[in-house]
Amino acid sequence: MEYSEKVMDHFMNPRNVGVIEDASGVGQVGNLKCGDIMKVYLKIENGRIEDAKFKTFGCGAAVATSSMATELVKGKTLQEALEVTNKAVMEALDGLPPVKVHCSCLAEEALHAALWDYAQKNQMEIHGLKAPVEDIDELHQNENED
Amino acid sequence: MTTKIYMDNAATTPVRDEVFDAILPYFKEYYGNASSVYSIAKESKKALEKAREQVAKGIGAKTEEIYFTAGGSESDNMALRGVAEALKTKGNHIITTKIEHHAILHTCEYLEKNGYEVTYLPVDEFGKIRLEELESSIRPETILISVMFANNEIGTIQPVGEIGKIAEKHGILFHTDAVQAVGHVPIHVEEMKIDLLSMSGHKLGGPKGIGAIYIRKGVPVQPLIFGGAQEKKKRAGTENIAGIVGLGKAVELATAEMSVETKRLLHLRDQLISGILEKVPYSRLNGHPTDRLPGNCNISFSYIEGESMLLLLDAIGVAASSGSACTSGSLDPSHVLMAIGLPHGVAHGSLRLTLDRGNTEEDVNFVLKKIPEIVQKLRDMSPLYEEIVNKKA
Amino acid sequence: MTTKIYMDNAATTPVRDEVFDAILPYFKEYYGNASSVYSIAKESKKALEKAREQVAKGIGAKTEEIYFTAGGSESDNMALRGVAEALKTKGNHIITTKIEHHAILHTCEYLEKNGYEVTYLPVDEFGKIRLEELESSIRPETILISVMFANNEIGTIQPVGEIGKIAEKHGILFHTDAVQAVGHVPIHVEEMKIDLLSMSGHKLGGPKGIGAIYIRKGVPVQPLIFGGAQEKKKRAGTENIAGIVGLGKAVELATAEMSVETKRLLHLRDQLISGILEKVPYSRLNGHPTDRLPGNCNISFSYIEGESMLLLLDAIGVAASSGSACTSGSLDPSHVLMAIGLPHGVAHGSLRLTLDRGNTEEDVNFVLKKIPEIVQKLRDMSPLYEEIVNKKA
Ligand SMILES: Cc1ncc(COP(=O)(O)O)c(C=O)c1O
Ligand SMILES: Cc1ncc(COP(=O)(O)O)c(C=O)c1O
Ligand code: FES
Ligand code: FES
Repeated sequence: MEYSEKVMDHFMNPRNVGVIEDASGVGQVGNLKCGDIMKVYLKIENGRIEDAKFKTFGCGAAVATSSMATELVKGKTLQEALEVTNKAVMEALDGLPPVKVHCSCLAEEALHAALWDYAQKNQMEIHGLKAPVEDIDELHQNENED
Repeated sequence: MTTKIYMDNAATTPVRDEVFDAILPYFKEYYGNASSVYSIAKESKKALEKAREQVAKGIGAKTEEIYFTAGGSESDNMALRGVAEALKTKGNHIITTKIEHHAILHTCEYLEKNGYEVTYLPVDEFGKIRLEELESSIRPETILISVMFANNEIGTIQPVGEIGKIAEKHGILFHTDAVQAVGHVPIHVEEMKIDLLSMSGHKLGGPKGIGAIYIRKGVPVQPLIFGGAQEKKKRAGTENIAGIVGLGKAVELATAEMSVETKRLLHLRDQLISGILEKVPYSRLNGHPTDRLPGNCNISFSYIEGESMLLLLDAIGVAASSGSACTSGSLDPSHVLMAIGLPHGVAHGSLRLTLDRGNTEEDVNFVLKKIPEIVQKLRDMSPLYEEIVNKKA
Repeated sequence: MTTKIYMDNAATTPVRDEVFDAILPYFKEYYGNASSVYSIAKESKKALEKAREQVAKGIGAKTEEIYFTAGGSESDNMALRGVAEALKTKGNHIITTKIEHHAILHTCEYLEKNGYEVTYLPVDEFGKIRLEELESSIRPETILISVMFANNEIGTIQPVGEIGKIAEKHGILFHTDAVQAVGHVPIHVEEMKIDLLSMSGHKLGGPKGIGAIYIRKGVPVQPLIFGGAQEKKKRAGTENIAGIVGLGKAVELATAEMSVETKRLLHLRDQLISGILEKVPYSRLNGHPTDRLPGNCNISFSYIEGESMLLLLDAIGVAASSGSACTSGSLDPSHVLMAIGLPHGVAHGSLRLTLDRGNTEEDVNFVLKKIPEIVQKLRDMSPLYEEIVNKKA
């Protein structure tokens, strides 16, 4: 197992670590199976993500994908933000070792959870966004088979 | 980054200088097949028997009770499957523990699929089995007790002599996986009533890919590898003379130096343990405080994850290991840490630092200086730590 | 006496200089455990995967189809028992030959005791199986055909490609013990339809105690050694990196040099064979005259016994081997020589000289000069020879 240089860069110098006190949306998801947790804060103004921050309890890949995902969504519209999938995050990081693919799902799900929180608070619907689940591992059961 | 401070000696050790020098002639000069009659083969034969003697001496066995294998895993498999098959008409029950190495646990699972029953003894919060529990799980059909000498993760040393007595009293064979113990703590198979014992070269300054199994004279063991007549027909295959010479030398050296080296390591280990516990809040020692391997330090840091710690340590040239699910590739945290009762989250944040002869006081001081910073950096990123801080405020 | 002319390369080879140099850094410098995350472990991981590629390339396999073991015997055991267990619901019949290595034969005997049936194909006077006989012994419950690539005693090479075709046609797995063949004759597992193949490092200038098994993708094999997740969970145990690097290098070199080296060896071998047959009456070549390993010379001398020959050869610094019962420690002469139809007495007087890159034309000439003298000396002592001489007179 070896991480790419990009992954190591985002792990060693993670962007956007922290909290947004008056966040427009907050999402927290956990992978009950491997025990990892990620929390995302979004600041949204005029339908655009002005700022994003995260906190993550997880491996190098979990930290790096959190960092990259928050970087990617900044400045995007809500609809565009949905396109920041785990696949997109992984590609932006030059890939992940096969056993670490599930960590990237954590980032996608946390982002979606924060968007969902925002939509709930503002009684709106974001096209294509579903309610977050408790244990994201159920969603991605079969993605990391060897 | 290059590794400057290696603190993962429980995973593997570098080959010692003296061992390296001892094995070198057996690749190109004394390459003869020990089973042959001509001159160059006699050197191999001699080296083989000398190493057998060195290994036997190191654990209080007779020379003819030592059989060379390719490592600890093979020895463990051979002990369990070999005794199980040899005694299958006598019984089908095996007693072991929940904290064994996978070489034992997965072999037990295989045996369970093939008609054997296995009792996995739980351990207390320090990782020790309870002797009464061991004795009360003995059944008429119990044929083997297999309890590891010392645990590879948390370093806890089992009361092996007491286990041996119980096994002997009930006429049951006793195997111990001593892969982490040989060369590190005193072992005497006679006095401790051990019938079978596994060891591996690369855990005590010997080469990788070589190991041995001690089988008390008269104990029936079905071979795992059939073929030529090597190792008195108990283990086929052209002998790995260089490896065997290396194992013999490593055991000899480690035994001779044990008392001095243990004193040195205990000092370093306890400095490391108490230093970390003092400097880092929400940290706890895993394993027994005193009945533990002299080089083992295993500490859990709440609210953070192990692999991240390892990466940050690697970035400053320190090699260590963790029981985190994220490093195991299996999505489950260490079964040993779970067995001593750690919650998932805490098992995740475990760090194992294992010292050996290569480590100095300077190493310990460097690590002691860096670990609090690393833990803090990760806690600052952790949503779990945030909750704790918020609650307190 | 020291060995000056080593002609027992089928028993084991010295480690080649290039292999020796390649493995040296993996004892003290790059000693990391390949399963770990830190820097020093990455070197081990890299070396491991490079060696896997080298081995795969040498036999026309895919990199991920190579699994490292501790040698030829382990690979043989793993192939047979692993397939037998994995396919036990499919059938219980295995086909092999009477001239396999003991690592195959004794494993088959073990399987026979455990509910499997084994057909041992006879061979012709040259040591070849008959393809019609192979095909007609296939039954609906046949799960595996195991035929060695080249014989270790008489050097006969089997029609492996034809066997592969038959196995494929009947949907049966095909294993070949290629311990004597890898690095010595061209092998291509794809073209030859081989499903499993065993090899061993020390037969081609690599270290002892390291081997590999090729398992075609999708072929089910139950592990022989359970434990850690190494080798994709097919073979547990901390990887013997130095050994693995050595095997990889040895296969790479041998493959690259094969055509040149084979030409050289064929010349020496045929010189040796024809020289002996010419100079010594009542001698015969064992094995196939042309389909044989390039370094193998196996000759029977009537009326004398092999061990005595080996001792006299050793006295002049020549290392060789014999199929005599007296050297085997078992009182039975070689099962291979019996299988090609040699009478007991003739099997007794067999001499195997196996050449490799270390041998020169000078060696051959020296041996050619000495053997007639040695044979004569022993015949002069032999009551059997006396009878013959008397009869003639
Ligand atoms: C044909 C054959 N198979 C298997 C083996 C066993 O190999 P090893 O001794 O390396 O286990 C040998 C050599 O001893 C052999 O010649
Ligand atoms: C307690 C214990 N048993 C068995 C083994 C297996 O030894 P090896 O990897 O040398 O086969 C190890 C180390 O990996 C160990 O720590
Ligand atoms: S978060 Fe656990 S493996 Fe990545
Ligand atoms: S005559 Fe002594 S072993 Fe054969």
